Amino acid sequence: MPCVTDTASLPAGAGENLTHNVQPLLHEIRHALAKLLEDGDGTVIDLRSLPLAPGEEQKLLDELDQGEVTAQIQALGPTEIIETRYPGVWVVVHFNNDNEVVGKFIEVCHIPALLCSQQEDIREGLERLSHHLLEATT
Amino acid sequence: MTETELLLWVRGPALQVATVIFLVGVAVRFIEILMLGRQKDLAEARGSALAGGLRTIVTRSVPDRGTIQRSTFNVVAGYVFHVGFFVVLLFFAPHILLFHEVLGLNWPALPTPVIDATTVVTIIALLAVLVHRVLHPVMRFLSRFQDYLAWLVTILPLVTGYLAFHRVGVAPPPTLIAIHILSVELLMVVFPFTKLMHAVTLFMARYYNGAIAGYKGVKS
Amino acid sequence: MSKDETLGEALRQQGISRRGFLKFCAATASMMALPPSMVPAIAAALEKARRPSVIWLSFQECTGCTESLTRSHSPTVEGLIFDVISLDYHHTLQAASGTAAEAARETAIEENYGKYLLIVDGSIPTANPGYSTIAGVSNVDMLKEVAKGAAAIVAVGSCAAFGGIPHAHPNPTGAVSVSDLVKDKPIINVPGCPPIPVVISGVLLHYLTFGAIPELDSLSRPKAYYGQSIHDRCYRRPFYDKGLFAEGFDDEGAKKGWCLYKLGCKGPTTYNACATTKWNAGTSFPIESGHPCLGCSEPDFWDGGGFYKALSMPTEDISRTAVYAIGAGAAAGVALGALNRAKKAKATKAHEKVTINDLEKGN
Amino acid sequence: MSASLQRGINAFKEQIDAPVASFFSSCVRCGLCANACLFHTETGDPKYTPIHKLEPLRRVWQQNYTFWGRFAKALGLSRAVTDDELGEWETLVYDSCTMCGRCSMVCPVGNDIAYMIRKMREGMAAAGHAPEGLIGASQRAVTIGSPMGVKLPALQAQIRHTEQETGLKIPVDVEGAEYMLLLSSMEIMNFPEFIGAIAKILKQAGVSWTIASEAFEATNSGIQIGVSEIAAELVERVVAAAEKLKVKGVISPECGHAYMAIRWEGPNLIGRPYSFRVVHIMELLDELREQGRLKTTGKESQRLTYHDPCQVARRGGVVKQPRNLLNMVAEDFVEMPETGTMNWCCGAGGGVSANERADEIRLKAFNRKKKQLDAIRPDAIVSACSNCRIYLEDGLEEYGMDMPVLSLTETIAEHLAGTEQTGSKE
Repeated sequence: MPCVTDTASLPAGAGENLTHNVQPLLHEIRHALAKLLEDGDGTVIDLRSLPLAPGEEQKLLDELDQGEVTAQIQALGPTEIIETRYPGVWVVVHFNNDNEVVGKFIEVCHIPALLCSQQEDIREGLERLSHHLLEATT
Repeated sequence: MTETELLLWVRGPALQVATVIFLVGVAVRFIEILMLGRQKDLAEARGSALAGGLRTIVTRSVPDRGTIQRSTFNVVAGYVFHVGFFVVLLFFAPHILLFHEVLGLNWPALPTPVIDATTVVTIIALLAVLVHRVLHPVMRFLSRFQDYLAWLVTILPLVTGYLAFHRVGVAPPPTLIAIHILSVELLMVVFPFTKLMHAVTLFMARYYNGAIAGYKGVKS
Repeated sequence: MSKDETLGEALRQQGISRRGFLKFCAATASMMALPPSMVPAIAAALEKARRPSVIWLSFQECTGCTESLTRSHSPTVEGLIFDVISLDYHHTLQAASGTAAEAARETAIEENYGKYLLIVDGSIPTANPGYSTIAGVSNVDMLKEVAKGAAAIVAVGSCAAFGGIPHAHPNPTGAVSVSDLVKDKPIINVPGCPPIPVVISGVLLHYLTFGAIPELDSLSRPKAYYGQSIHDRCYRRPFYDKGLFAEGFDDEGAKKGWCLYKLGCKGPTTYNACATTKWNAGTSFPIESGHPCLGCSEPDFWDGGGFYKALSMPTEDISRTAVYAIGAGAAAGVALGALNRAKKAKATKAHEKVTINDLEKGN
Repeated sequence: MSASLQRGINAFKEQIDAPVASFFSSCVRCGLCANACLFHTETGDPKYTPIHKLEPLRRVWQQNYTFWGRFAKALGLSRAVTDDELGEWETLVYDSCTMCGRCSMVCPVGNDIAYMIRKMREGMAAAGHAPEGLIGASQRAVTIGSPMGVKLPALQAQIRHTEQETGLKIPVDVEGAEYMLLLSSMEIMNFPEFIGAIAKILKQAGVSWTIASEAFEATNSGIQIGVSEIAAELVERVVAAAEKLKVKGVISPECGHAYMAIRWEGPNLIGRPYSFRVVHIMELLDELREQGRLKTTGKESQRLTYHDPCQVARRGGVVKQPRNLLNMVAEDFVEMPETGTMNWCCGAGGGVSANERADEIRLKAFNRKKKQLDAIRPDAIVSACSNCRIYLEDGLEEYGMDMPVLSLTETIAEHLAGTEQTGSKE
């Protein structure tokens, strides 16, 4: 099981809350949630585009905690999707086949798009099922 | 010359030359003044010249009330830009690093936002001082070329330092730093030949003033 | 794989689901430092993108840039681009060798003239063309020949972008950058020693996605990655602002993770994405590991006066100069002071007594 | 040998010392001294900025005693000081400067500008650019013994008159007296009551004193015009008399520059320390007060203020003594807004009063004193300098202000305990 958090190379607590970005991020999430409720628009925050000190990301994830849903996708390597204790706030972490993190997002939405079955995949699945049934009958 | 070559030149040969001109010039002028000497006072002393001199070195930093009232702008703007200049010079972390390297002394730095704000305030004060010099009848009357030159070489390090810190402008950052260092070197070279020398000689001047008065038992 | 296939078709042929493709696009957006809201647009663009022909030339280099890219190659998402571009010539990676390899290059140029992408790593020697040749062709000649038909050039690594270490003083080979030699083609510099792998692939993906070169800074670097300094995005920046510095590599400040400026960190003048993108799949970057930034993505970083000396520090011993200068100044001062005293003594000697009869001006 | 530019420049070169060099090196042309000078504040003319009055001296310093100045001079980049320039500066140095030293208290870099004006006058006088009035005063001081031409018989007449009025013996040429009293010509001519006041006070205190017939004049035109030789000659007369009469001390009377001359410049002018002490009359009276030998009775009910003579207070160091004394006899003593060492000059010191050419600007500058007085509106002004008193009266009259100007010594004498007779007062 891949680890969701970065390993801090510094002693525990050393850089904690250094950039002071955790609190603003939580506020941004709050605004996104309010917007989701109001007009249904979702928001995605790319965690890797923000300067965070070692430990800060963990602090943020600790704040958000785990909620009711945990999901795993296997497509081009695993993807871990966790609904936080705030419904509508999801943590999405993409890994490659070597279990290296290739993307880390906070999605504020009813359900992350990636969890939904995709039109093309459904079509292809339908084809496969039809084909399978055809094969079975013949 | 590439930007790195320029930076290396200002940090190397140019700095050496500027340091030599600055220190040789200051030392020469300091000794020139001292060696002119002063006649021993034969009158019976009422107070201590030494104590008076030392006292005035300190007390002359605070203007008398009448001067504050009559020359409020001079006093306020003068104070702001002097204090600002020295705060920025002495308490900006990279500057302390330089002093540490050259003098072996180390002291705590001020937060950079404080330095940043101080720089802006100091630049504004210096601009105001220039406007005042041009507009005020007495100051305009007294001013010579070197007064404007001294002003220019004083404000340049502040402006270039501000630009370098915020990395604004068309030049790449190392060039901005190079220009900043160059402006300081200009200040150093101009220093011994202009009124900028007052930064050194005012201690002598205040001492003599206070000593002359102190000998007579007057607090000047 | 046919070159006429679109990227979307190619991926689906490899059995990659739409989900997988979307994940790829999300990672790509992140890699290109684009906002996540751009993912649908990226997906739409990539779906239709055609695999471009890429020719990779390596000159005076250490293969570190290729290593950087391939280190995270095959199993990663960014590695996928090697499946979706047509890397027609790369003498480290390609299977062919000798005449066959060179023939592949010539064929690629011929077939894709005016459309292929040229990637260069390494600097080009100009002092003597014999310093570096490939198949008997000097680097200068090969670069000029291949550049002629390229749609754009990506100079990967500080050597290709700025001359790098071969260009460092005294530069015995007369090494120059790509942009020193090629003036008539769009050049994207992706400096770094080596560059961050996702930055290399991000630039290629950008070109692939939008069919145009990204927005560049004054040194032709993509602003998306080189737009901000290490210093501005450094998590240790608050320590700098508070004036808290490590003075050594093992002192209290170092242990507390304070700013490394005094240890020579070039973060304030170095523009790169290390502080956010980080290295080794986002694990860390030099400053996080306790080492000052060397400034490797800046021109002439090797000649900056020392890795452990801040950029504003004197390069020579100024303290000794100061002592000599004060000594010389004092000596000159005493000499001039003596002259002044002599002048004053002369004036005193020349003094004629002023009596009440001398107060009026005579003629 | 007559005065010439060459002699003037030579004198400048002689006069420049380390303090002068440090002062000129430090000036930043901030202009603060302008607002410390009553000749500038009351005219608004920038040319009266104190430091500007020294410009020729500054140039001589720069061209002769700084390495870059020598260099510039050698290259012909700086002009030599000309006789015309000195002529132009004459009014600045003599008419519009009383050497009050207020600018020296204000200069932020610590320049003692008055100290330099004093030195500059040495060169100005040697170059023949001293004002006629001061030349005449100096000539009379040397030849007659008094800048106002007061001769011994005139003093003797005043002594006789005082003796009749007070019934006290005024000692003259008494060998072995404790103190020898000097008098300014102004006191002899304008305020002879001063002699009687002294006689009464010193009698009560039991102090023996005398006037020297060979050296009674306290003033010294030499230091005003700026000729050390003349100043020294005048000091020598006092020293010779004091030594001949074997007095322990010399009393400098109510006169500002006389005190400066005899107390502070004297030993330096003659090149040797005195064998006696010199006290300003205020110092002596305050000492007697402290010792309990000066007792007064009753107080002045009118609102009094004290005008510090520049050379006594700011340049002489006698500040608290007159206040101690005034508090003995004044019920309602008020200080002017700027007082003590920061007091404003009456406008007539430093030889200005002897220079009729300066009358107009002196009276204009008096407006500064008027403003100071307007702020507190006293009934009378007390001072300890006859010159200040005369020109305060002159200024008050010019500005239509009705305010008596009193002598502090005489005011004390009027309230002396145990004397029935009250001194006459104008």
